[in-house]
Parts: sequence; C-alpha cells; structure tokens
Amino acid sequence: MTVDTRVRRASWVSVLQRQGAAVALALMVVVAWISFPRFGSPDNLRDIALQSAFLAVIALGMTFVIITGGIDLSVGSVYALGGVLAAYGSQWGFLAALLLPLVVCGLIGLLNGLLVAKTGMAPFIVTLATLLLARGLLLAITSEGSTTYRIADGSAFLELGRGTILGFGYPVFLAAALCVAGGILLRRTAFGQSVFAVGGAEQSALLMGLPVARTKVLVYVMSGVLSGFAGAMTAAYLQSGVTVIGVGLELDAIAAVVIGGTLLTGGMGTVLGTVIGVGLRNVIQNVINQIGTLDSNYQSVVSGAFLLVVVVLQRSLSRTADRR
Amino acid sequence: MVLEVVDVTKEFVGVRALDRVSFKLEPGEVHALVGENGAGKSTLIKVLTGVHRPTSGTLLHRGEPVVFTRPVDAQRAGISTIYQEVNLVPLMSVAGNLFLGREPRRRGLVDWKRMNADAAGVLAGYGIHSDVRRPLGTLGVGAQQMVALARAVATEADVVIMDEPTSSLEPREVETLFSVVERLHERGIAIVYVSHRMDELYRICDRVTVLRDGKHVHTGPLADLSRLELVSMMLGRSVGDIREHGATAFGVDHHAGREPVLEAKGLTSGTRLSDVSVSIRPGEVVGLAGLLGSGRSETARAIVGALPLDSGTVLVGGAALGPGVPNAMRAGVNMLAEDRKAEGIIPNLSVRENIVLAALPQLSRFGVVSRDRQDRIVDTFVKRLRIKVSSPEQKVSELSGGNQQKVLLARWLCTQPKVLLLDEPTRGIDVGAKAEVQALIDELAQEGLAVLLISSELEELLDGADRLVVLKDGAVVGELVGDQLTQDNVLAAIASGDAAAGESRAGESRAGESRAGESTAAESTAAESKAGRSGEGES
Amino acid sequence: RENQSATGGSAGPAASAAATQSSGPGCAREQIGYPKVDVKDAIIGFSQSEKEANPFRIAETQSIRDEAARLGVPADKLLVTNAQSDLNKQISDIKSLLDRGAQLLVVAPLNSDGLQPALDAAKAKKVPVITVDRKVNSKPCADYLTFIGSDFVDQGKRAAEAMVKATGGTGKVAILLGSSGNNVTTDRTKGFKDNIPAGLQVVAEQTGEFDRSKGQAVMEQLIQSNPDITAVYAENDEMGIGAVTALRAAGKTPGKDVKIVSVDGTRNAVQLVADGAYNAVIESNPRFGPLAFQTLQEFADGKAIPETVIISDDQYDEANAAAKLGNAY
Amino acid sequence: MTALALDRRRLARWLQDYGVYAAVVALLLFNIAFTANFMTVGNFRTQLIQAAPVCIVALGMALVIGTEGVDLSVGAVMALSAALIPLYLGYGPLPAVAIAIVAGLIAGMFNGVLVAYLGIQPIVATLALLVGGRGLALVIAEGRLTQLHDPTFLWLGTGDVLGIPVSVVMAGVFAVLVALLMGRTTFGRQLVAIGGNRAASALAGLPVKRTLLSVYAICAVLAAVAGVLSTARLSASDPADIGLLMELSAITAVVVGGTPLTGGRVRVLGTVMGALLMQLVRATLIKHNLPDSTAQMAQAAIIVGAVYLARERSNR
Ligand SMILES: Nc1ncnc2c1ncn2[C@@H]1O[C@H](COP(=O)(O)OP(=O)(O)OP(=O)(O)O)[C@@H](O)[C@H]1O
Ligand SMILES: Nc1ncnc2c1ncn2[C@@H]1O[C@H](COP(=O)(O)OP(=O)(O)OP(=O)(O)O)[C@@H](O)[C@H]1O
Ligand SMILES: [Mg+2]
Ligand SMILES: [Mg+2]
Repeated sequence: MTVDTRVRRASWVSVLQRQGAAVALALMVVVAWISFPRFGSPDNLRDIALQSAFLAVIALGMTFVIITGGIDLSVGSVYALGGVLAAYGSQWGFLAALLLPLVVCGLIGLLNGLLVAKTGMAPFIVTLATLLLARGLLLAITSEGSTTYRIADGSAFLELGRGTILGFGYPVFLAAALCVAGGILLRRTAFGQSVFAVGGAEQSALLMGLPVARTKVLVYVMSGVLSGFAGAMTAAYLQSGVTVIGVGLELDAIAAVVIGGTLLTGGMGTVLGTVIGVGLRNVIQNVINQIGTLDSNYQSVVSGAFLLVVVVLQRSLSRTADRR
Repeated sequence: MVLEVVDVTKEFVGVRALDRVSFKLEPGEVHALVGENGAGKSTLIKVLTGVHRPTSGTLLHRGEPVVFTRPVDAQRAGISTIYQEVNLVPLMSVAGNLFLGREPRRRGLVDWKRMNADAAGVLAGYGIHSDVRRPLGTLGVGAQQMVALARAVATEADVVIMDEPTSSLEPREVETLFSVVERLHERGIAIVYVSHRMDELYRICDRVTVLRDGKHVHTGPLADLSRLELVSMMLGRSVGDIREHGATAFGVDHHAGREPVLEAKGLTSGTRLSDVSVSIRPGEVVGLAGLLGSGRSETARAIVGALPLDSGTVLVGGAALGPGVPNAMRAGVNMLAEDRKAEGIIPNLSVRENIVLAALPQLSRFGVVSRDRQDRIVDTFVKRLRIKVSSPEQKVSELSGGNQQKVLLARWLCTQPKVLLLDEPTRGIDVGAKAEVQALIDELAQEGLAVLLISSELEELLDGADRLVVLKDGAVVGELVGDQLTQDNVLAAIASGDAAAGESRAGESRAGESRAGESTAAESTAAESKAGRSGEGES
Repeated sequence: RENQSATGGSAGPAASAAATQSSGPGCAREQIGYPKVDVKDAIIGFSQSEKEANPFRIAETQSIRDEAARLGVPADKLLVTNAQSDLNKQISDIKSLLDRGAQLLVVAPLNSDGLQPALDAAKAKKVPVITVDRKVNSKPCADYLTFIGSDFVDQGKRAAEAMVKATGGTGKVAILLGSSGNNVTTDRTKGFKDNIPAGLQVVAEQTGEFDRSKGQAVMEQLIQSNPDITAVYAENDEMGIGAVTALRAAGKTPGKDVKIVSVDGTRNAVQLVADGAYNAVIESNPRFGPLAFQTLQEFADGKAIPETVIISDDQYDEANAAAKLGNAY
Repeated sequence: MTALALDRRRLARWLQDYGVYAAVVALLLFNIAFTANFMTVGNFRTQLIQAAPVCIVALGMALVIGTEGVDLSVGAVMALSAALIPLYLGYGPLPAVAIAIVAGLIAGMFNGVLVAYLGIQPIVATLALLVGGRGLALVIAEGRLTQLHDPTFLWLGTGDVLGIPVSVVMAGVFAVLVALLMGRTTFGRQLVAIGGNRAASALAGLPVKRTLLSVYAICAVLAAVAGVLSTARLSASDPADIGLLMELSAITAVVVGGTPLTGGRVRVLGTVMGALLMQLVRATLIKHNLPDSTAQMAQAAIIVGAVYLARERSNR
C-alpha cells in the first residue's frame, strides 16, 4: 500500500467519523420532509435558517472555546445584554447600535479570558460568574428590567435583522459568512493550530513555545463578541432590546457544538460540525412543532428523546468509523 | 559559554531538587548529564529552558544574565529541547505537531498540502513512514519520540537539549539519532544529552556532568573516566563496592515448566496485528523483538484485552480469557504499559495510591481498604526498588521519570500475577536500579512467573529472554531459542521479507525531497522560506 | 366594579370572564381591509408562551380550547403551539401557525417586546391577532388587532387597597417580586407602591421568581432579619403560599400576625383566604376564551374593536372567599 | 527573599486547602457585624435548612466531577421524584419515598449507561435528561402542583431529630457516608483514579464502566433524596419549579469547595462548605435587601473571589 492511498482512506474515514451529526441531520430532514408536508415549504425552511443563524453565531465562538478545553456559560446572558445595548445604542445611530454591544460584550469576554488564562481558574466557574455579571448589568441598565429600549421605526439598524435576500434574512448570510471565516481561522491559520494545541495538551503547547495565554484570552473575547453580535442582530430583528431572552441558551450552544463532534475535553472539533449541530437542534424543534398536537410537557420529553437519539446515533457512527 | 548556570537552587515544597548546582555548556560540545533517578537532571534542564524558575542562582546565556519566565523565552534565545516525557499534542496530526508554531503558509493561510508533504519527507529521514495526517497519539512512544526529535532539530537553535531521547528507541533509530547529533555537532550546535545508557554516552559525548541528590559532583572530559568510575560517582559509592557484571544483570536460563500458562493464538486486529501467536510457560521469560511499530506493544495489549481483536484467542491455563482488562487481571495476567504518562501513572494520586491501585481489591475487605496492609506493601517496594520519594504520600507526578517507572513496576509486582507482560520495564531507569529490576525479573521467573519482555535494548532482550519471538509489521517472522539468541539472528529475522516495504519507503522520501525543493523556489514570505529550509535540511 | 359575565349565562369559573371595554378609536375590518373570516369556519391558531405547568397557563389554554369546542370549531381547526418560554420559538411558532393556514390568531405573548417579526408576518397575510393576558408594545389595529387582558398596574393598585384594608394602613411590608425583567413584575410593583399610604413602609423587596419554593426561602430569610414585618405583598399566589409556609414554620400566624395579599386567584390561595390564613387575593383572570372568540366574531361582523379590552378581575377576601371558591382556578 | 517566597507559597497552599473555610468565616463575621438579627438560633436553623438540599445534591455531584464528568440532570431528577410522591403517598409515606428514590436510581443508571457504556460525553448525556426529565415529571403530574397533607411525610420537611431539622441531619449523614466512601473504600479510591487517568485505570484492571455507572447512580439517588426533602419542606409536589437550576448551584458548591472540574480529586468537606458559603452569600444579599441586579453582580464577584483563593497553583 502506498502512502497516498493510506492517506486518502484515513481522511475519508475521519470525514465520516466527524460527520456522524451530518448523517443524523440528513436522516432527520428526510423523515421530516416525508412526514410533514409543510416542513419543506420555503417559509418554513427560511424560518429554520433564520432561527439557526443566531444560535450558529454564538455556537461558533463556543466551538473555539471548547476546542481550547474551556467552556463559556456566559453566552446566554451576554447575548441578552448585547441585544439590550444595541437597542439602547440605536438612538445614536447605526454605528453606536453595533459597536456598543460588541465592545461591552468583548470586554466581558476579555474578563473571562484573563481570569481563565492568567489565574488558572476553571472556565466553568469563571463564566458562570460572568453569566451572573452580565445578567446583573442588564438589569442595572434597564432599571431592574422595567425599561425596554425600542429601536425606532425606520432606523437603519433594523435592516441588520430584518432585511432579506431571496427571502432569507440578513442574519443568515452574516452567520454563514462568520462561520466560513471561523472555519478558515480554525483550520488554516497559526492561531487555529494553537487553539487545537492548547486544548489537546496545554502543558505541551506551553513547552512548544505557543502563546497559550494569548490564545485562551482571544477565544473568550471572540465568544463574547460573537454572542454580543448575535444579540445585536436579534435586537434588530425583534426591534427592541428584550430582557428575557437567552436564558439557558448556553446549553443549547454547547449541545450543538458537542453534537457536531467537538470534544468537550478539547483538542478536536470543526466549525462545520457545529453548524450541523445547530441545524439539528432547530430541525428537531421544528419537527416537534409540526407534530402540533403534543401537550407542552410532552414536547420537552420528545426533545430530550430526540437529543438522546441523535447523540447515540452520532456516537455509534463515529465508533464504527474508529474501528476501521 | 553558550549557556551557564551558577549556583542554582530549585526547591519544590518539601524537596530540594537542585542544590547550588553550576553547569557550563561550551559551544559545539556534546555534554552528557548523568545521575541516578531523581538526581535532578530533568529539573536542571527545566530551569535552563524556563519551565521552572530557580529558587536562587543565575542563568547566563552567552555570558549575559537572563531570566526565562516561559519556555518561549528560551526558545527565542535559541534553546531547543526534547523533554523526557513526550510533550506533543496527541489528538493533533503528526504533521501538525511537527510544524506547530511555524506552519508553512500560502497567501497567509496554512498550506496543509505542503505541510503534509514536507512532514512526510522530514519524517522519512528519521525512519518514520506513517501517515502524517493521523493523530500523533496513535503512534507508539518510540515513533512519537522521533517526531519530537525532528521537531526540536528543525527549529533554528544553537543549543539542543535531549532528555533521555533514546529511552524507547530501537538500535536502528538510535543510529538515526546519532547521525542527527553528528550533523548538529558539525554545525557547531551545542548539545546537552541525558541518558542512562552508558554505551551511548561514551559514543557521542565529549564532556560529562554528574549530579547526585541535586548536587553537582563532577564535570570533566568523559574519556578520562572509566564506566566504573562514572557509575561510582553517580551512586556515590566507591569503585570497589560496585559489582561488575555484563551489560545486564540477568542470570542464566530459567527452569521453565512444560505446559504453557498462557497461549495466545492467531491474534488479529485491524492492520496492526495479523495472526500473532505467542505462548509462555511458567518460569519462562519470552522476549518480543522487532523494530519500532512492529506491533510488540500491540501484541501485549491484545493479550491483556486492551486492544479489540478481530479474531484470535488467549488461553490462560487452558481456559479462554473473556474480553477486557479486568478479566485478564482476574486470571492473573498483568501488563505494564509502555507509555507511563498516558497509560501508567495517575498523576494527582500519591505514590502509595499508585502502587496499590491494581491490588486494591486484594487489600480490602468488604470494599473497605486496609491502610496497614497498604503501608506494608508500599514500604517493601519503595525499599526494594529504591524509589526516591520524600514520603509515600508525595504526588506521583512530582517524581522523576525513572522513579515513576519504578512505581509502576511496583504496582504490578504487588498484585502477585501469574503472567506479567512488561513493555519496556527499564525505560528511563538508572543503571543501579536497572540491574535491580533485571535481577528481580530473573528471580520472579525462577519462582514460576511467566514473563513477556519487550525492550528496545537488544542486550536486555538477548540476555534476559529464554526465547525470542521476532515481529515485523504486526506478524511473527521468526522465533529464536537457546544458542540462536544473537544480535545477528534477530536482525536477520527482521530483514527477511523486507524488500517490498523498502521499495515503497524509498519512493516516499523521494517525493518528500522534491516537494521540499519546490517550496524553496516558491518563496513569498520569510516564514515560508524558513519552513522550506528546515524541510530541506532534514530530508 | 363589574363582575358580570359579558358572554352570557354560562355558569362556573367562566362566569367571571367579564369585560370592561376601554375606549379608543376602534378598529374596524373594512378600515384595514382584512377579509371576513367567520370564527366557526376558520382555522384558528393559539400560541401559548409557557408550558402549561401552572394553574394560570393551564386555565388559559383550557379556556381557549373549551370556548372553541363550545362554538363547534372542529378540533383540527384549532392549532395550539407552546413556546416553552423561548421568545424566538414563539416567533417561529406564530409563523408556523400562519404557514399551516391559521386565519385568526390568539397569542399569549411571552414578553411585551420582541414579537414584532411575528406580528409583521401576520399582518402581511392579513390575519388578525389578538394578544391575551399581556399587552405588546406595538401599534394596535396596525400591528395587532387588540389586547384582551388585565391591567397589571391596576392589579397592584387593588392589592394596595386590599392591603390597606387588612392592615389599617400602617405596618411594615415585604414585597415578594416576580421574576426580574418581566413587565408583569414591573407593573404590579408600580401599582402597589404608588398606592400605599405613608403608614405602610416597604422594608424589603426581593424576587421570589414567581415560584413557591423561592418565595418560601426568601420569606424565611426576611422573617429572620426583619422580625417586625407585619404584611407581605406577593406578586403571585405561589410566592404568597410559600410565604405562608415560611411564616408558619417561624411560629407566626399568617393572616393575623402577618397580613398577606397576593395576585392571581388560584384555588390554593383562595382556599387559604377562606381558611383565614391569607387576607386577600386579587384575581388575574386567565379565562380569555369567550372574550377572545367573541371579539374575533365581532371583528368579522365589521364592528369596531377597541384597542384594549380589559377583562374584569375578581377579588377574594375574607368576606367572599368561601362563597367564591368555585370560581378560583 | 527565599524565605519570603516560601512563606507566600505556604500561604497559597494553605488557602488552597482552607480557602472555603476562611471565606465562610469571613462572611459570618461580616454578617455578625453588619446584619441585624443574625446571631439567632432561628437564623442559623434557616440557613442550614436551606443549604441542606443543595448540599446533598452537591455531594453526589462531587463524586461525578471526581470522575471528570458532570451531571446536569440533577434538577430534573428532583422534579421526577417530586412528581412521583403524590401518586404513591396513598400507600403510605415509606412506599412513596422508596418509589421516588428508585426513580432516581433508574435515572442515574440511565445516565451511567450513556456515559460509561456508550461513551457519550457526560455533559450531553445528562443534558438529554435535563431537557426531557422535567417534561416527564410534568407529564406525570399533569402539569399541576399538588398540595400534600400526609403528616408523616411532611415531618421530613418540618420535623426535628434531637433538635436538629431532619434535612440537616440527612445532609450530615450523607456527608459522613460520602467522606467514608471516598476515604476508606476501594470504590472511592478507584473513582479518583478513573478521574485522574482513565486510560491508565482501565489498563490497571479497574472496573471503569461499573464505577462510572455507580457514580451516576449515586448522584441521581442523592438528587432524588433532595427532591423528597424539598417536597416535604414545601408541603407540595411542584415538579415545574423544584430543583430548577440546581445543577448550577451544585456544581458551584463543589467547585467553590475546592474540587477541580478536571477530575481525580474529591473534597467532601470542602463541598459541604461550598454549599454553606453559597447559602450565606444568598442570605446576606437578601438580608441587605439588594436589588436583583446588584445581587447578581455581587454573587459573581464572590464566586470569583472564593475560587481565586482556592485555585490550584502551578508549581514552578
Ligand atoms: N514538580 C515537582 N514537585 C515536587 N518535586 C519535584 C517536582 N519535580 C521534580 N521533583 C523532585 O525533584 C527531584 C529531581 O527530579 P528530576 O526529575 O530532576 O530527576 P532526574 O534526574 O531527571 O531523574 P530521572 O533519571 O528519573 O529522570 C526528584 O526527587 C523529584 O521528586
Ligand atoms: N516507524 C514507524 N513508521 C510507521 N508507523 C509507525 C512507526 N513506528 C510506529 N508506528 C505506528 O505506531 C503504532 C504503534 O506502534 P508501536 O510503536 O507501539 O509498536 P511497537 O512494536 O510496540 O514499537 P515500540 O514498542 O518500539 O514503540 C503502530 O500502529 C505503528 O503503525
Ligand atoms: Mg528526568
Ligand atoms: Mg511499543
């Protein structure tokens, strides 16, 4: 056997291995398409794409964080905070509405990053604390949640969330662009390589002279900025800075990332997998809606069951791939 | 002086690992650093490379005082290091590891195609012919060590430090390593070389520094010292006290029983093992010989149930073993794994707990462990294997490499097994303790234990084993008994049927060369040309 | 205050589903050019905001279903979704209801802000939307047809009045707030605080997140640090009941030593009022079904619909609790 | 300079070991000085009663974290056990409690099988139950809160043993049992070994899968017990809200108590202290009547502060 064929087979195997979630998604879509006539309607597909866009942006940042072996629980709160800040900033025009959330959320990410990288505290607990911090900030600037900032009709900022191309909302294209950029950053740059190295073997990365601390700080900043941006897009879409969104969103993002084949212990993962994971989550939710007659309490039972089936399926696919 | 430390002391909580040690490295020399396990060699190296900050003392680089706060600082100053435990990223591809931090780029983006080609080319020069895209962790320790070597040498450096680089290498790879050392030497690069293998030291080193218990004992030309003198300096005993024996402490043949206690038949697992059969009789030491990646570790893992099998059975005392390690252990079959960092020690547990780990069920009643019996066992083995610990409650991760290895040996010996599979048991162990371990293996065999011995040191295999099974590419290619046990016979067995493989390997390295050539032509950024040069240099 | 049924004679809990219609220019179908859709023959969508895991939501959804059944709407023409407390999901839900052919929409908004995209989608399809129990901050008649629900500020005000009656206008009050960031919390707090006399002093305001066990836990803390509390205003019944448990455990007699007033009108709380362990409950009426369908029918018939339809909320106190227990949900 | 460095290192080590205790003491002192009516028996009783369920759940969580896992489903398991109680209370309190605990056991085994035998990452494996479990509980309870009246059962929530509330006694007993389990038994030692280096433990012949399965089972059983106690205290079965966000409270208590999330170490007493610390923090914020925004930010700062003091320092 020559090296070339060996190489080709190995990469084919690893592609299959990584795409356990893709297979699950494909299956899910086919079944949904056949069982529910409205699943395939353009409106429905557009809605799935749009809903996925917000989560995808957050999960993109989360992917980087998780590959470094960390976790970011603050994304849900930061997302909500970003939305409120965008709505608040929109009174001074487009740029303020965009920059205010990005800067503030980036700073929260920076705080996460510095605490994780410089003090050696567990990311789980650091970001749990900033989850509270961001919620607290949000409540503080909305006078305990009683003020809601609305984006004035006709504000240019609204377009960010509500404009469409071919019926697909701008957020879909923005999310897609960010994910492509994120994929390139992860796979094709030195920074991406050090992200993998830090997560795979931090001590080794340090001994190899990689900028471990800087890498960690950067991924948390990225996660903060991206969550803030998702919040800003959401605010533009909802036309106001809603205070009650984003609760528990971190778990959705983490689930999407992990289902996409990223290892929670770090060192392995792909952006494509995450996108697929996000798609899966929203398709599942959509299918549950399509079933329609389900009692609301059964709905969560069914989504739990779906989640289980998907992980088990993905896991057993990647196991068989491993065996080759 | 390229690098110098003056009066360096390094204290860990409760341990003074270095005590006012001074060390000078001249440009272009190959400087041996020797000492018993736990003498402080690795610690000195870590002080030199900014991993540890000394408690007191100064560090001079080209005569200038420097403070390395992080490993990067040392690397920027031109010090490149291969640490004792492989420090690479197991989940990342081989090529990714090799080029981590200096990836070849095209239009600002990492050029994977070229990186893989370059990596394959570079590694072929080190005798590693595996797919560079597979995760590094799937390679054996020996192969990983070669990758670490290739990586360390590829960076522009004027000092290269190697901490026990040959501890899991085969004679053939050791030769490769020596030729690398030779080349570095010619380029005027200074080398610090740590090893417990005396032959190697005498072959390549100019000068030697001896450490004992964290203190500096001697520095001088190696040629001025006889082996015996060197060993006595390391151990701190007079020359007369040291028994003179051969290369190893193994005695003569054992009296093996008639019926094999363990029979492995037709072990086959993916592409790694094909139809390997081994049997061991009580009281017999069977050696497994073969080159790096020949499947010796895999054979041991398959026997103990740690490698899923496609086909094949393992019989112990005539009864087939169920799958999984616990079954094997219940039948009295134990394996000492080769990779002590990944598969051996439990880093955050104490030495005591690491030793008794496998024997816990035997040491407890109704699931409640008896502290007394633990302490007795631990005490016995710490003394017998001369494990250097401040207390049995010390974290095992704080021990020196050799002492960790001894802890693992103790773990398996205290379970009182019937069959012991030893994968590189003396890896990283100092001369004194090595003889001790070898004598112990002899003694255990004499008492009726069946031993499977895997070692990268051929002498150890030839002297220690009663019978030798030679593996190649995951298949048995020969079996040697009694008088047949000679180096030449082993090499001949390995060489037989080598033709096909040789051809394809030659093809690969040519491909590697031409790609590296291309890249030099296509210079566009400094980083690129640097990567290109390094690729060229090694292939 | 009127407590008479606007929908006529149906007895039982639905009896208190009366409306006091507030003024406003009115919104007529011709005026905005929506098609005439008769309620009985239409596909009707109902978007619920949270799981039916508390009495209010259970009663609310049930009231919509019951009324639809009463009017003879076939089961497969009433589409019901549940947003599981996720705002984005509620938007998707509403869009998917439209997608599935809903011609009339009743929405229980999760939040007053943020449903704009869903309302826009309905508007584009000329589907009238009635929001129940929570008003949305959009333009009535243009973005949605009308709001049917309670006036939360008024509920707070009535709670304050009941509190004055119970305490005689003096004492130290602790407020158990609802979830932070929720506009129901904001309104019920404002209505209460703006209407208590100076003699009633608010000594603590802590969130119990509309949850019984959190209400209980917070109350336990407050009794320890402020043993002189004489009254508790809980922004929903569950927290109020939690406070009762906490007070009892601390050896106090709720309803006597410490007066308790809360908002909702669940059976458990009204029972406590009847038992004398509670002082008053301001109802927040969840039975929107009859009014909602009636309003939709009136809209179809071309009548002008006011921008706000306030449902009448009952009130339970020592005097009437035992008698009205059957009305509680 | 050397002496100074050593002193600092010793202080750091001391803080790492006793940081939580110091934080608890500091907070107590603060409250004694600045909080009205703090030094009363009733107040301490309240704090202990409120901390007990978190503490019990955190003990199980500490074991799971020791194996380098995490169990997000504890809150849902509490809800399940709460939902089952009214169904069987008719047969007497004992059968009802037994059924609730068996349900916990089954849930835990379910998690354990996913993690140990199917090799699914703990966070997602238990997420499935977090999402589905509460739904199931609500389905069982038909979405309703049920008022409970059985006096024997309610005794669990309000009664005393030797003047100490039942739930506090239970928490104490469990803490001792878990401490013994970790310190004295083969199981405990194997658990930390598996958390410390799973590959090595497998090669050392430890029953890795069985141990993991048991750990998740224990964790869920403890969660079910906490569910029973909380239900008794509330005198109502409230599957919609009971144990909501309990997973985060429990993990926080464990981590603040000095158990690293990277596994391989379990600090039992630290966990108990962690639960107490978080309880005191909450109590302090409520007693000083801080608005929610400030309270949340203050809580964030205190968590970071406590964990910062107790963090593992690299030994360079
Ligand atoms: N991180 C640490 N914490 C505490 N003690 C340590 C630590 N690292 C090393 N030591 C101690 O320092 C001493 C020297 O260890 P070192 O690793 O330098 O030995 P070595 O000469 O390299 O031995 P070997 O030949 O076995 O590799 C040993 O006693 C060891 O226990
Ligand atoms: N030089 C090499 N070229 C290609 N592949 C290798 C090489 N060395 C090791 N490998 C791969 O690494 C894997 C592990 O083999 P391993 O090195 O453990 O075998 P081994 O015979 O036990 O050798 P050793 O004990 O010397 O490491 C094998 O699947 C093998 O294919
Ligand atoms: Mg060493
Ligand atoms: Mg090997």
